[in-house]
Amino acid sequence: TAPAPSSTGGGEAASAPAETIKIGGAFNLTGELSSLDVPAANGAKLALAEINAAGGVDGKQVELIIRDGKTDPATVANITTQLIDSDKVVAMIGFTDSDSALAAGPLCQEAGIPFITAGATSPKLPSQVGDMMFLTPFGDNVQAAVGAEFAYDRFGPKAYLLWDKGTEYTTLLADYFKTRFTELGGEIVLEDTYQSGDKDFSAQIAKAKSLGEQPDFYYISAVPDDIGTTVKQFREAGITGPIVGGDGYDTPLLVEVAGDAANNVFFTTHALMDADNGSEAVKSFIEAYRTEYGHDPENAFAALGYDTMKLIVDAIQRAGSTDGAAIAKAIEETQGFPGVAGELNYSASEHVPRKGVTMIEVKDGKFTLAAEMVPEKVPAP
Amino acid sequence: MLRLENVEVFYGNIRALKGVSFSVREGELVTLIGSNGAGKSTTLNTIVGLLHPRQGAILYEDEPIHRLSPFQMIQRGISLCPEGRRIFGNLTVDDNLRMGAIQRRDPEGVRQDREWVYALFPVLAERLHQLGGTLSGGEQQMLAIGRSLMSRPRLLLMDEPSLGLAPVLVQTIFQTLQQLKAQGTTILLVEQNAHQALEIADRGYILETGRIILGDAAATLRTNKLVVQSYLGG
Amino acid sequence: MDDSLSRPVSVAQPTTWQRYAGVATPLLLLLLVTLYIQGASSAYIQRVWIILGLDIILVASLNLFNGFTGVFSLGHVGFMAIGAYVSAILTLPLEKKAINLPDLPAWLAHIQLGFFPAILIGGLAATLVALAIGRPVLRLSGHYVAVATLAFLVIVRVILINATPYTRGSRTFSGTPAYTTVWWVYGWALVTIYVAWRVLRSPYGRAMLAQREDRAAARSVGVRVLRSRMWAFGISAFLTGVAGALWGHYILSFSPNAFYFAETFSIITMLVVGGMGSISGSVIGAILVVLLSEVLRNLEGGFSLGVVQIPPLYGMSQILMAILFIGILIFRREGLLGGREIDLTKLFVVDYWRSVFRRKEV
Amino acid sequence: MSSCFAYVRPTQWLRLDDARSFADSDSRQTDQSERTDAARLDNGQILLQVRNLSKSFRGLLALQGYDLTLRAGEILGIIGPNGAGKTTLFHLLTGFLTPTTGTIHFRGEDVTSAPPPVIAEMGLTRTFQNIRLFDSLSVLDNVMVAQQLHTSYAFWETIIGWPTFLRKERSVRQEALDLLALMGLADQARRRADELPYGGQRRLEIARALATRPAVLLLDEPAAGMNPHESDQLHQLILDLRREFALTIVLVEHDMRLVMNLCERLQVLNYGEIIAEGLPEDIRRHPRVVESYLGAAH
Amino acid sequence: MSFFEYGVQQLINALSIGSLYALMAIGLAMVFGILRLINFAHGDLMMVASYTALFLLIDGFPFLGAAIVAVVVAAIAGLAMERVAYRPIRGAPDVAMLLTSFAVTIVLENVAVLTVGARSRAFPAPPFLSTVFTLGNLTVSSVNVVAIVTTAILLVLLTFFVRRTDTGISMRAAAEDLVAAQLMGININRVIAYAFAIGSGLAGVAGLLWAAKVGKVDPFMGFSPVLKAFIAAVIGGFGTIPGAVVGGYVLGFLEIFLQGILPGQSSAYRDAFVFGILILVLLIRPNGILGVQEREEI
Ligand SMILES: Nc1ncnc2c1ncn2[C@@H]1O[C@H](COP(=O)(O)OP(=O)(O)OP(=O)(O)O)[C@@H](O)[C@H]1O
Ligand SMILES: Nc1ncnc2c1ncn2[C@@H]1O[C@H](COP(=O)(O)OP(=O)(O)OP(=O)(O)O)[C@@H](O)[C@H]1O
Ligand SMILES: [Mg+2]
Ligand SMILES: [Mg+2]
Repeated sequence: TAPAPSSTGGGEAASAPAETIKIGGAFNLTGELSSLDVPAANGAKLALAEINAAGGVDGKQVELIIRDGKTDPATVANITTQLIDSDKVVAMIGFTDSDSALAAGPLCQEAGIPFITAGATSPKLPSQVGDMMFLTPFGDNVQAAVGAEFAYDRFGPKAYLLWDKGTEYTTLLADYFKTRFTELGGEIVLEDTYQSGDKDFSAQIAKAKSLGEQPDFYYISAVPDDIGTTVKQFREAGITGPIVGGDGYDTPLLVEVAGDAANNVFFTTHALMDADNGSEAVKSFIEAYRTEYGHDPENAFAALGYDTMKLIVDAIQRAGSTDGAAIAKAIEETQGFPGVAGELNYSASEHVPRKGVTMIEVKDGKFTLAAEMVPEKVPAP
Repeated sequence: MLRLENVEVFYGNIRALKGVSFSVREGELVTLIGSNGAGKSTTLNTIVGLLHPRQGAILYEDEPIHRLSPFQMIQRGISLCPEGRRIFGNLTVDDNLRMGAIQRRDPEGVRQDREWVYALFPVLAERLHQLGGTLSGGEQQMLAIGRSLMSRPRLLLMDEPSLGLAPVLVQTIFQTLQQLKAQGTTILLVEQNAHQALEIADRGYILETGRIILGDAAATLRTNKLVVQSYLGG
Repeated sequence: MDDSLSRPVSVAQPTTWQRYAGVATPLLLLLLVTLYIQGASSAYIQRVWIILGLDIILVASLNLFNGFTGVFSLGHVGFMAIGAYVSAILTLPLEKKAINLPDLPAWLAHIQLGFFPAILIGGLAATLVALAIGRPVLRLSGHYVAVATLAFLVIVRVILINATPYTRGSRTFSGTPAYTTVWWVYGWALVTIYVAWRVLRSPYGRAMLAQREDRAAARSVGVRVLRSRMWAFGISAFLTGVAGALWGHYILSFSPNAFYFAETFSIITMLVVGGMGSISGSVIGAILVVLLSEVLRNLEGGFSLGVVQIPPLYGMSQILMAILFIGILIFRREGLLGGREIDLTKLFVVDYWRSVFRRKEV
Repeated sequence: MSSCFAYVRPTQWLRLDDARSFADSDSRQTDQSERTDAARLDNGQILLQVRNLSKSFRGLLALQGYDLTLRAGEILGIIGPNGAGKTTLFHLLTGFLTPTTGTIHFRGEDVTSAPPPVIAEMGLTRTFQNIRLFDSLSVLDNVMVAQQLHTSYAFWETIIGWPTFLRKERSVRQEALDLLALMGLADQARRRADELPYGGQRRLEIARALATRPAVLLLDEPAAGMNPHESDQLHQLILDLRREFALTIVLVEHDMRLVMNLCERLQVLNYGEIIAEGLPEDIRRHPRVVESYLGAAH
Repeated sequence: MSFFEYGVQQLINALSIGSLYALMAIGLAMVFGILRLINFAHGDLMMVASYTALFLLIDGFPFLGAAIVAVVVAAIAGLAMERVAYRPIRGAPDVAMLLTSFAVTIVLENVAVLTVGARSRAFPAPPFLSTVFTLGNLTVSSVNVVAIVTTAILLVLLTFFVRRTDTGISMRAAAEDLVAAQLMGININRVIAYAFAIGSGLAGVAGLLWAAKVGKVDPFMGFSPVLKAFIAAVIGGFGTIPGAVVGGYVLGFLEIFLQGILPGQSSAYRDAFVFGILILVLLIRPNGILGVQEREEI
């Protein structure tokens, strides 16, 4: 059990005995992005509790100082400065979107503190920020390539593509998918977009249906909050073909909202997060999350947050030091780290982890493993 | 019937009425005269409950009413024809009149009263379905007067009803007021047109900067030197 | 006869220097605090102080339009976006341009401007857009202007998202050079306040206020309503664009999401809480909202009151702020300053001190 | 004698050396000599020429076939029952409404569809039936807004507070203050306009109109809400203003004492049409006017 | 799918989404008409209603029962909002009321986040809201039909209420002039309460239909619809119920139509076109589609 938190000048301190190792947790706990960042933060807190229960690092307890960026760029930068400057953290984790990661990253870089994003999937991040920046999830180019290759082989060369043009994640995913799919010889027969916040896809659907011949499959690039709705409305309109997408689909909402309609949906993600069919690590993670928060993990970001926390502590332990450069080096040397959301491998040139991609199929309202893949070719970031 | 006792009303920190006391007896026509900004409208608005006195009391048939809301005044038979007309601009002339009778439950009586108002102001009958907001200033004034009559008030408060009206209509209005009085309506009339007001009134009060400075029978006031000089003009 | 003409002169008119001193004092105070913070505070406080300066520019320039003309623009953040993107594109180092914005047209791909010219061009771009949309939109009245400018904001966002070669679309724009310093920010804040103050006390400002109070009456005495609104809109858009540019070179990474409703509401909050139409109100509103939300944010992570342990409640600071604003508005409907200005002029008038002195003696 | 000051107007320079505060004036009777003075000006140049003016609102003819020839120096009264179209006429003359048919020429120029600010700049201004001031502005600023109409400023000079701007601004301010002094409002200059008592607001509205240096001033029921005593003061004020500013005045009013004593010529409108036109004495006895407007008592 | 069928399909889509916008816009317009308050917190009533229904459904309530309770709870929440936040600032400047409504929104959404969490929850719609009809190539989800029909019925009822009942007529009068309405003997607190209760109830209905259509609820679900409804209400002619309805359908139609005809990636420009057209509508009809020019504006 975690020791009682104490005051640390404002940040939420999950544990704080005499000498602790402080890690910054910067998340957008309120505002638009909270539905992604809250699960990530919860995952990280869960990991922290386990770490401290197991004795911490070299007898020292680990403290995760969480601050809320409020989905506001200025506040995001403020809390990063606070974590670095006032809280004196030795490393930082957090944020599931590139906007925030890119606002915080350069500040960490300048301070020489490693920063691992728990959810931002833009493969360009490390090159944009510098050598202190790491990702826990794979890059979108990797999962998009897997999606394209899998669907091309399994369903055929004609695809319909729908994406949310208002967020970076969905845009990148759609772009990389298009690149890889046309490279394979596939054809996008109809491309359509929607605006972030749209909840009515009837016009797009009518347009798709008006295609003379239906495509082999439908690639829909959407954020977790939208995906259940999209699938539900597509199916209700009588579109039965396979729907393919990325790790935004990895949320219980998909099945809860769409119900039976979610069958014949395929998506790429980090690991099969299923309490019944998943790996042991996944099972115990889900169990622990349920016990702690009273419900299943909301989406893949919960597992990513958990892994991120575990990874950074592991790196500190291996580095045997709290020096930023040493920790970064330890992360770079990570090989075969067993995360809940897939195995993590880094190197000096790969700050985006080399990770296998899991392809999930929804069958009878259950997530089942369709394939474990490494893409043949990855589009350039 | 109506008695104000030492009423004080404030706008923020400005004391607009500084202890006003006067009374109106059943069946009387009393006029309240005063120059601009004396507090006449404030007095009427306070009686109907749009404003509430900080001090003092207002008694209507010996019942204190100064804490009630305006809608409760109509129930007690008090009706105000307000300054600035306050016509419902997007309702038709006819609907404006209906609004005046919204609390009444006798459709037949309401219909008759509407006919009566149209007979009083034939111009309104011509504009039956025009929107109130597009009427000329004077037409609006007629409509406002007609509307305030529609609730069949027992105590009618009139705030400068002749404002902006053609002379012939001013006469009509004063005749109507006399007629109403004859029918038993009690009237408190605020007027700039002091000549005519004092001619038809039983009694009058002079209000100056929030205080009643004079109150007497109308006939006496008409010959009062101060009144002649300041309010009746040369 | 004589005294009727001399009467206006005898209305105790402060001399010019007294008036300037009255206005300059609070600004000087602001400068001193800034100097102190630069010298003696943590990086975090310095950061908050810079954000405050940026918000002062944003609020004061929004006030220059909304407050002075009485027509409500909900689209000013669109100008902020224009300023931020234009200036960021112009100053992006050429190597980064090649990587981040590979599809930029040649003439843009090969220029890299200094900070100051880029800010000016950012502001001018915002002005140009403002003048183009202002001509039709500012003819409308009241809430219709609000909706039309809201529509403008949506359109700006759509264009930013789709102009991928210039903006990277919805993807984060990064690599903006970190030029903005506290001196740039407060320098421009002073310029903004000065301009707003000059406008307010000029024929332009009088015309704006007159048409705000009564459009028809203003027209009857020769005020050209559209023209005076256009002036306000143009100047205000310029300053907002400048603020956007400064903001971009401070936050460094942003996407179209940064320039949308959340930012709009935040600026409007500061404006209304401070009091529309008042320049000092804008400053006070910004100070109150920025500082208070930082203080509350630092408390919501949980803290201990002696033995009582307050658990973290994220979102509590927003709730408290909102309740506070409702309270302020209930007691001061027109905002804290209610359209008046903090005027320290009288402190520099000898008579004032004399009267203070005398009152004390009595 | 304090500084003398001058109003620049297109036609003449007028020295107001003997300016005095009209508001203090207590003379109540029309000064007969002034009336004859003004009558002489009747032969002056034609300022306003209106031909066959009509306005209809969705079928309702508010004004039809209206003609007017207004000469410099006149005081023209327009009376008529409520809804006769008097205010509509003012709206048309000052550009707030565009006529359905007809033409308006002011000083020989066609201003039929010119907007209000242009017409104001040419020298035709009005007051409103319901007082319309810039409520939250100071009394002085209310006048300065109008006063600045004939001064041109470059934006850059105002922004940096260049001496040329300051000089212009000072003179505009001084002229406004002088005008306020003339109207007896000098010591109220710094108050908010809506804090003035009603009479003060009426005077301020007139002062504001005068600040645009009009040749023709249209007054819409200026005596409404005034008691007889106050309306006598207004009478004197209008006469004084006409003399000092060489004004031509069109007056819409229901106060018959004021209209009959003040105006040299009357037009009577009914249902948008002119039903009578002529000297006050004749109008007073005109049967149609008596029937539709004046009633038996007059 | 033939071109004709495609058109019909999109028309149904437009009617369906337009109905929801209209339902929301009515409540906004009713409150705005009377208080000149743009109640942004109106959208949060959708959230309140759908969470209420959600929890009841989880506890095993039948859908209709849960729906009725949810709508009533929304109405009560609306009343509470008025009593606590809006009544104290009644009559304050428009912007002060606008900011108050932002503040109420912030409070409600953050309280929701703190109590029910930021995550989305699936909304278990009953079969009659989730079946699909197929007519040749046309598919219509029953929730769309229910949305259209419910809106139509509520509109008829509401029109009857506003035109024929005393409370309804009082509401129109209060929307015109609060003071005059009081003088007619109208209890405005009651009328305002009615407006909030009815408007909030309609928002509750819209919330349930929305939740059924989208399949899930979250604390921020009201934000986008209320913005759309606000725009719809203004475009229609702000403050009038028919205007709100027309505006809602116009907006729904524009969105669907443009999404339907813009090819490929250019559909991402949809909102730019939608809002561009809305600006054009305002330029042609400056007071909204059904708005009337107020005479005072001149
Ligand atoms: N809403 C208000 N706020 C502040 N002061 C007010 C308000 N209404 C009236 N006053 C002030 O209260 C005093 C009395 O005003 P009131 O309207 O009662 O005068 P009145 O006798 O009716 O004058 P009038 O002849 O102009 O109608 C005036 O000094 C006025 O300025
Ligand atoms: N916008 C409008 N729409 C419809 N009718 C209008 C409009 N404006 C004025 N009217 C009508 O035109 C007629 C003339 O109105 P106007 O205001 O000119 O009258 P007036 O002579 O000034 O009357 P009063 O002496 O009462 O002020 C009136 O019958 C009025 O109802
Ligand atoms: Mg009054
Ligand atoms: Mg008139």
